[in-house]
Amino acid sequence: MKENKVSRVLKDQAIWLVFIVLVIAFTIANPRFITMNNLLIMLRQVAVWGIASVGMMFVILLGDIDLGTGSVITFVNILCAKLMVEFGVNMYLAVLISLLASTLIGLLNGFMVATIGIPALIATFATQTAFSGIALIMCNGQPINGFPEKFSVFGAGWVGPVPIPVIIMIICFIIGAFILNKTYFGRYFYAVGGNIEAARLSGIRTGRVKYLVFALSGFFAGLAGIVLLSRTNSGMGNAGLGYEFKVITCVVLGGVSVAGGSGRMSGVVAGTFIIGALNNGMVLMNINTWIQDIVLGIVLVLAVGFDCIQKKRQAN
Amino acid sequence: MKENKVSRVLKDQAIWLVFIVLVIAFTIANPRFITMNNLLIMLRQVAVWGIASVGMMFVILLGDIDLGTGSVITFVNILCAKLMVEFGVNMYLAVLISLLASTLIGLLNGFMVATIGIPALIATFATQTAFSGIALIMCNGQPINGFPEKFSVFGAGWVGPVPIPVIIMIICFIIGAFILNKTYFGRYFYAVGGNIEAARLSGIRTGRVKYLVFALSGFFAGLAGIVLLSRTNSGMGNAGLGYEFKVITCVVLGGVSVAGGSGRMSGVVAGTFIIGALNNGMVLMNINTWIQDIVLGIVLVLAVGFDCIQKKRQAN
Amino acid sequence: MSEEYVLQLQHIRKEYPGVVALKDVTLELKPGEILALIGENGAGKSTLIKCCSGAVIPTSGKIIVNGKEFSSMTPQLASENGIAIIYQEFNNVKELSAAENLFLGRPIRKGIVIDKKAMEEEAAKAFEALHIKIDPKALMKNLTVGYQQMVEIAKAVQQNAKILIMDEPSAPLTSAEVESMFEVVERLRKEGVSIIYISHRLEEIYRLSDRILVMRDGEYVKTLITKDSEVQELIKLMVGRELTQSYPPRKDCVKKDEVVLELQNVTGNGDTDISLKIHKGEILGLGGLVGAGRTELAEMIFGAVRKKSGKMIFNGKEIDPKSPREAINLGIALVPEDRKRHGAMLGISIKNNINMPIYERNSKLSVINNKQEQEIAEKYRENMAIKTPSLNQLVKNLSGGNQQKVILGRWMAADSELIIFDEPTRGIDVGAKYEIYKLMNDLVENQGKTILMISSEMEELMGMSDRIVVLSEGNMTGELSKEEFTQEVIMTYASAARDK
Amino acid sequence: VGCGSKDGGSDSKSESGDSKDKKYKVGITIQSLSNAYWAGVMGKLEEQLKDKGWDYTLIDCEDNSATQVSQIENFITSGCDLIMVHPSDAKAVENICKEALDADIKVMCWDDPMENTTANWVLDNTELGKEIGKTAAEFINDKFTADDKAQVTVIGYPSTKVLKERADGIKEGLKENCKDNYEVIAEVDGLEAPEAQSNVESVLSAHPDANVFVGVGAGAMIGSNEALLQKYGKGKIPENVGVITTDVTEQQLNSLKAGNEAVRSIVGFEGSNEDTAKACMEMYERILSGEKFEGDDHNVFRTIKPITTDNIDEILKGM
Ligand SMILES: Nc1ncnc2c1ncn2[C@@H]1O[C@H](COP(=O)(O)OP(=O)(O)OP(=O)(O)O)[C@@H](O)[C@H]1O
Ligand SMILES: Nc1ncnc2c1ncn2[C@@H]1O[C@H](COP(=O)(O)OP(=O)(O)OP(=O)(O)O)[C@@H](O)[C@H]1O
Ligand SMILES: [Mg+2]
Ligand SMILES: [Mg+2]
Repeated sequence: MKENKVSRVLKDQAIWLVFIVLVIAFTIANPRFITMNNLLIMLRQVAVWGIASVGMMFVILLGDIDLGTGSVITFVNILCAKLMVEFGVNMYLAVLISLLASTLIGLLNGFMVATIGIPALIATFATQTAFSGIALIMCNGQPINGFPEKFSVFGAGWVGPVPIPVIIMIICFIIGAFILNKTYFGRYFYAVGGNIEAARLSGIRTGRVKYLVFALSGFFAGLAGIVLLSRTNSGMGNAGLGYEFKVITCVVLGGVSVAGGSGRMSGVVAGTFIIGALNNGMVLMNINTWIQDIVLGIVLVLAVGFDCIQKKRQAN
Repeated sequence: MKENKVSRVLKDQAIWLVFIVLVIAFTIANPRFITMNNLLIMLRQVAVWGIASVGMMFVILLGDIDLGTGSVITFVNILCAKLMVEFGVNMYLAVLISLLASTLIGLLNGFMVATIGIPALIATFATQTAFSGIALIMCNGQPINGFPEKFSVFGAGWVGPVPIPVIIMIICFIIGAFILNKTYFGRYFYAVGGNIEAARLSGIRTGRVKYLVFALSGFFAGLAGIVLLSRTNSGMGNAGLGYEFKVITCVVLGGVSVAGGSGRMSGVVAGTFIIGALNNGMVLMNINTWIQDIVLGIVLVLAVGFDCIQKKRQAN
Repeated sequence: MSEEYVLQLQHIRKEYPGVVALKDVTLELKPGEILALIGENGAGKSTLIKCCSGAVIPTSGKIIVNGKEFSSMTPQLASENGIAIIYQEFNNVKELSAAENLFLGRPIRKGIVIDKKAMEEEAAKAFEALHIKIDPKALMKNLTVGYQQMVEIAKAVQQNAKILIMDEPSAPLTSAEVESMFEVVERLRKEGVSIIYISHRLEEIYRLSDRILVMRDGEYVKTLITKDSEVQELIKLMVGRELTQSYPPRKDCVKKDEVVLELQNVTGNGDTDISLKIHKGEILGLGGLVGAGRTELAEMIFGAVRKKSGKMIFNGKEIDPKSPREAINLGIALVPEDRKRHGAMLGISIKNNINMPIYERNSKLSVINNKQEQEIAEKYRENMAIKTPSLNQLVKNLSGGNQQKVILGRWMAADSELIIFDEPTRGIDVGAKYEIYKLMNDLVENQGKTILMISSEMEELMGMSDRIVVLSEGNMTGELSKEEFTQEVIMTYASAARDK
Repeated sequence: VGCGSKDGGSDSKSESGDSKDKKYKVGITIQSLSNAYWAGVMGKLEEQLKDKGWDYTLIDCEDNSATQVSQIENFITSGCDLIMVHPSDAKAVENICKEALDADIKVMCWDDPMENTTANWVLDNTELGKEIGKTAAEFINDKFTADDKAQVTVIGYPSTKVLKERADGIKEGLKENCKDNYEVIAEVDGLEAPEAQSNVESVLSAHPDANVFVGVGAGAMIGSNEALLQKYGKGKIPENVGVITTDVTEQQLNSLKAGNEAVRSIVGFEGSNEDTAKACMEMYERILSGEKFEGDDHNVFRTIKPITTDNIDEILKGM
């Protein structure tokens, strides 16, 4: 047991170690990297992914996946923008309606997965395809802008020296950790992800757990969409294109097993920060876009591969 | 048993029924749809996906997934084009080298999945990211053209009234069905996909099976890439972008379970044809692209959902 | 209706595609009694009791709990109505701790926040009551099969259910653990809990039960009062014919001068310094308590896990199989303990399951010989008396016992020289057990095979083995020749390491 | 297209101590570098930058505004003298460009008339579309009459703002410059060549006499040209069948030059890629020299001119 704890902390640290190594490397390459200002900017850049990654983590814990995240972000982007600009809805109400809508899309995924029994990969891919079409129809492919001045607070505001999107992200991480470790339904996520049949026969309403998790994933994606909208100050019909994979990358880098049933919030935080550092640092280092792709692929393989090899060694 | 066979045939027919319904609907909307000419064009349009879907099906049978397909298509596109145009390599040799390269990428995936133990979703996503970068670097973002005249035979040639890519696709389907039903390693795919541990303890070298399957997936993707290159007569640095999901859709529509271990080639053929009919028919009906997305999402949910509900009913 | 019964299952019918698992079965459970449920493999015992929790939805029939009538149940309804079930298959979450598994689905909580500490304390108490030392914080995946089962039992007991259903709870347990389980069962009976107890071990049935319900082929056969019934009668009702001996006789065919497998100081996979010899034509029994490391030894011999050091000599040549394939090619087979996870490939057909290890051997240019495939499967279906309408039936649609027979058939077909049986009769009924024993005898007597048999059933171990080697916590603690076999000696060796 | 010449900057061949030869650091973010046109022009621009010995970073945002905002943030941090943005959505980068200006960094926008920039190098996409429409109209007016109407297919990509404007411009341009001698029979997607090719094939199947294909970019042209070549065969394309689009890429120009393919004319910009890169470089120098682009001068308009068989050779030289 003691040994277990030590090895767990070590494993957690491993991914943080990667982060630290990256930070050192980038700092050597360009000392500007380590400035407080740049670090905060870096966090602001990943805030959208970080927020969405909380919901995605829950889904992956169940052993499922949510490919709809990107479309939800786009959809919310357009919906909220349209509500404010075309229908003159009050900004807070618009945000509320948008979050509600994104949660409903999550519930739709939950319905398809839990009630109909469609594999999450397929169900959420269908959601992705359909809702990206819907968002484009809604905005007619045109950007929407001209929001109330105050709306930019979510994505571009500051509290003292800290950007508000970063604060939102950190709150989301804390809520995520609280749900997973302290609440009974958080424990159910692990149970359902680990052995759904056992969970069901123990009286856990596994269907409800799935609904809840997909709804939460929708909600966090929606929140991410709002922050994105406020940050760019303009709604676009392809704003969230491809975001699901960025978010999945954050979660998986953080050591959450795609097989479901295991993973910790702190890992996801590290995963998100690593992606942030890479994106930010490589631009500071003047690395070509295409090489950035290659580096990203390699880092992903190394991080996850290292984890896998460790687990294999442990198992023997 | 008899009943089993009947219900199996019925299930197979269900997806073919969807195809027939679609054909009838599109024919009513535009009688030109049913002309032999248009049907052949439709088949030619899906040839690239159909060819790649054979390899993808094997991977999905294992319970894995190959997100690298699109990148392999792109990479082969550029590699083969470059070999012919810049290095003046003989056309057949260039094709051979390209197929070899794509098989090697597949083996790389196999290595990551089987030997290191990285989940296929992650490993192949990394491949996708890295190789799309590599392809762009190789071609410097520029299209490559000026191939030997004869090269267009693979994508644009005819044997009598039948386009050659269609013939290649059909041959791939037949090879796929043969591998699955007649060879021992085809049996292994089902065994490994159904219960890998039991398969290993029955003496199946599960690692080799995975290597083989990913290599085949790479090979078929490579072949698809060659056909695409010949069809467009121009190598592009983003030629295969997003193809993996089109191919996955064909396979899954065809009733192959993403959980692994079950699925039949004839279903995949039907799935491919459905996608072809949709793409072609909706353009013929002059349906807006965005609505096409929505329709695609809905068809996917309906087809897979119907299958799931049937299976559920059977299980109870 | 009548208050005479706490639980009634009336006219339950359950159809699967192609199989009728239950035909009009009625079961009645009186308050405070222990009702034993027996029957051959595939009789439908597990299916019947799964109807009580909604794990199986009956096609027709009624379920009456304390006078309340249901057409089908859900796990929630079952728990609300005081029913707790220990399933035949494990139902735990490997990544969660023992304590959390104990409270799975009904955690101790304040509002939405769980109280981990309280759960761990309660769990510790529950384990203590069963006389087992399990750390409540230990992850389930790090516990042995036996301990996992004890957690299941503790979980069912912890629920304070009025009706407790146990589906072969003793199968993975060693005798000491079975004893502590019995204590608890007796205590619960005194507290007025009604219990349904399923087991293939008739001595347990006689020790515990008040009444016995016999099933055969999905049908209700008869209910007997335990103390008025005879073993022979029970067996006859179960299998529909008479059986006289529990262990078929075998002539001595051990060739003392021919060593098939010799282990010299084999270490690894949790075992240290194991040295033993298996002779041609011998059945060597491997005994020990839960966690003794027997399965681990078998895995090393079979190449599923590599050994760290030591030597293995097979037919005079040193071997070091790196994979099961290599071991199979050498002529070694393993019938694994956990058949759902390691043995049967549930989603594919019986035919494919039986042929799996020999496809490669029997293929020409990779192409399968369909005729031969069919013939081989047919042969072993007959040999093993596998109950199935068709060889194309998926293995998941078979009962546990029949699944085991398919796996045995697979290794018969593979024609291996040394066959390792890990708990070969776990969860198998007497009739089928006898057949499997006969098969094992036939293998060594007439086919020149050699067997290493791992078993937790003391009687089986003594009844079948020519020699017994006992392990304790990964160490070899004793070796007994046939004359020395007594339960006491084996138990002493088995607990040798623990007593130290 | 490649990395910046960080070290190449200091030891390059700049002997003259002229203030004009001062070394600058430029950050460039483009909508998409996997687009052939952009990759081509940027390749030439890189050559120019390397010649000057300037330090530069060239990246694309994969048509995502948020990514672009992040990239501009990173440019500000890394201490650029000039940031050039080719916006995915101009409105989305206004705020961050303002931050750049506040940090004393010059900002140039390529394509859109932005507010928070030092200067804009503008391509009016509606105008460009109209020009394409006009060029197509010339072809149509030449070959078709009200009795024998041209069957026009518009190949667009309405999911991005600029391309939608362009497609709308095309339709407007056709309306303005054609009589009633045409009808739009289909509108299909076609950003990338394979997609355009498939969709054009379907259109040809539905309307075997579809003859004029007007598109928004290189992909549309390459795809529809290939589909027509496969339908009719090289050199056998009827006179009244043609493809007219924009974007200047080598492949398009070669198709046009070949004369026996379906490409009839291309609406181009400054000329060759090299011409465009030079013009862009000139803009950089003007901006960095401190020139004020105020009032109407804030927007510098790019030239648009059709490329036909007449001027093609000259342009091909600079590709
Ligand atoms: N999911 C299923 N699909 C089809 N048939 C099934 C399914 N589950 C069980 N059966 C069939 O129902 C019958 C009863 O099986 P069950 O597991 O209840 O037997 P059992 O009496 O518990 O046997 P054992 O002693 O081996 O555990 C068997 O013939 C089996 O083939
Ligand atoms: N996954 C695991 N992680 C750590 N230790 C394990 C694991 N599995 C088993 N062990 C340890 O290995 C030893 C042997 O376990 P196991 O119960 O399989 O032995 P066995 O003799 O085969 O028992 P059985 O009577 O169940 O067949 C035990 O001490 C157990 O705690
Ligand atoms: Mg049973
Ligand atoms: Mg064991």
